[in-house]
Amino acid sequence: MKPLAQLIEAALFAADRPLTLEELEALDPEVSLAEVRAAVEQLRDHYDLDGHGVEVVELGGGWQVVTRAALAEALERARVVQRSSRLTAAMLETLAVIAYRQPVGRAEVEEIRGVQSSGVLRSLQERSLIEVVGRSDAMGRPLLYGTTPLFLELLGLSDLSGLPRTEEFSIALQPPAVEAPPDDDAAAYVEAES
Amino acid sequence: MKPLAQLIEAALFAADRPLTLEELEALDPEVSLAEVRAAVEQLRDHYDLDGHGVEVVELGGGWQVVTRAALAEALERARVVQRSSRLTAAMLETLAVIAYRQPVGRAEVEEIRGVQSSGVLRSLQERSLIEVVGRSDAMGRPLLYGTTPLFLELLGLSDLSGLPRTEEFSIALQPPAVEAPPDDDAAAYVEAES
Amino acid sequence: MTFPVATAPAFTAAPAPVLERESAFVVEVDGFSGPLDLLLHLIREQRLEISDIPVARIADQFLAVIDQLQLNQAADYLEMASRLLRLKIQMLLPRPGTEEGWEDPRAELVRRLLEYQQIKEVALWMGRAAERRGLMHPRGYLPPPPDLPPEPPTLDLLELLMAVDRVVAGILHPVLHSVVARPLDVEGATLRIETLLQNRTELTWAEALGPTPTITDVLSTLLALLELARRGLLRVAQPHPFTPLVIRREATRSAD
Repeated sequence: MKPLAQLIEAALFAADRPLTLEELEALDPEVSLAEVRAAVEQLRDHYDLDGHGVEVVELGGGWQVVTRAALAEALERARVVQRSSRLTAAMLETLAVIAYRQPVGRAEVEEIRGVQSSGVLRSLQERSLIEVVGRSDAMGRPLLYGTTPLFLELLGLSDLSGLPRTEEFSIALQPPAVEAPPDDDAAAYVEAES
Repeated sequence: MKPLAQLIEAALFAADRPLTLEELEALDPEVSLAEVRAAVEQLRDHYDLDGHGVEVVELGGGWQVVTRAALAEALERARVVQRSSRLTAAMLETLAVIAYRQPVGRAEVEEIRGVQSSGVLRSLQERSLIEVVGRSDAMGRPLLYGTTPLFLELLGLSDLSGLPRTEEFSIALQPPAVEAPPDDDAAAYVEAES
Repeated sequence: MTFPVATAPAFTAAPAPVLERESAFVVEVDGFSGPLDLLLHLIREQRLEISDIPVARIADQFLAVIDQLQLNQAADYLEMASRLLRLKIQMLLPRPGTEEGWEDPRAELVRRLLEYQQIKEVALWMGRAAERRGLMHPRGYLPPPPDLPPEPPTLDLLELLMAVDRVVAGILHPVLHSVVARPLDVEGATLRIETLLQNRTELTWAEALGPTPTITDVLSTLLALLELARRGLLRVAQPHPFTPLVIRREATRSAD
């Protein structure tokens, strides 16, 4: 494969978007648009003639490398193209807040996490890990979220009381009505109380 | 190119992570692991012999297609890809301690680095370079950290044995079982922490 | 931030001013990942042996640098500084007659520095490996996945607890205090007082509180009393200073 075709292959592979011939031209200050076009075609022919599993296609003025349509079924079967089953860090954090403080509204989740969380809440709902369990009495009657049976099932718990409560949990993750949290301030508080 | 190599090429192009031989085996119910391995190697050799702009590498326990390092400069210049952000010295040091001493708790990391490390541990977790792998039996049951497959991927290693050999290093990098330096300061530190 | 530190030997007499005047090289504290890093830097710059550190001189140089640190960075550096000063004093103490019985007070520091040096070497190696690896780019554009529902999620307890730790670590302190949730039960207290006052005309504060009151009971009762008093249903009086409160039913309006 010629150096320019090699460079174009790498570019089409690594780019996060289809690339125009002008963008490909920027790869090498010494080449012309015509040379770039010829090299793209060389790459396309090479893929076709050598029986590669990918091909070069032009879509709306941009070039990209895609997997051959005939192979789609096998790829789906092997689940290499599906969305990951792993939860992202943001999802896990949001789930943690909801698990321990449910029922809880978006505003409270966002206050505890310190970031906007509506997208994450939607993803968790899509994955059936949380659901709307009611509405708060607060202004605007916001939705309240809780965890689903699937959540318990994935953790192998029969009910929410099986969630561990480690000593270092701060008050923020204590469910509102439970016994006093074990940090110093709270301990002082409890003493004063009794 | 043989049909299996073609299929594997398509899969490696379509996945957003390195794929294990087992995952690749699922592409075709009729092939054996040995055949998959042979086809991966065939694909790798084909890329090398034909002078492709991409190559097949073994990373983090799986196989991945990546662009050739020699082309990086041209790709960055044409703004096809962005240079990945560098890890800070604090992150690299912390990763070094964890990579060699895992599973390891925060107190030990801080003892060796001589500096408070909770922030950098959090950053490394957020980047999925380390993860919690358990809890210590020590007082307070502190979390223990280990490195992730992404860590290997980041360094271009297929497994931890690719790290520089530990025999050449002093005690700090040996797994703790060898000799625990029971010095007073460290003991006092652990007590204070829990 | 940059700080001047001397390369030249600066022995104990008035070290700091000497350091500033000479300013033969400049130390950027922001560039150090901790006190051991700074210490190692001072040792290397002056081509000293780790195993035989001139503690007095290094301690003074170290102090000169951290003197200008911002407070939020300083804790770990200050701890190291005090350790160095302690060592400096220990080195000045007379040694026992024989060299054999003498244990070098620097041994622990030397061990840590050697350990740390190894860490730095590995970190450097890792940084280079990551950089080499960073030149190889993975697939950038992934076609949108087929329009299927996402894979059934995986989740385990450890992951969740890890997330809990991250959440807890990220919480700002003021938030911690705003969520001490111990709802006041004013309605309950009102009901209790009203019930008591149906059969009697007078109560003491202690009777109104009930047995073993908690602080929320106290607050709830106080609020209930104030509310009932406001509505004219009872009168709260304290006959003399420091005597118990007396709660009296308002005869005129008690019957609705």
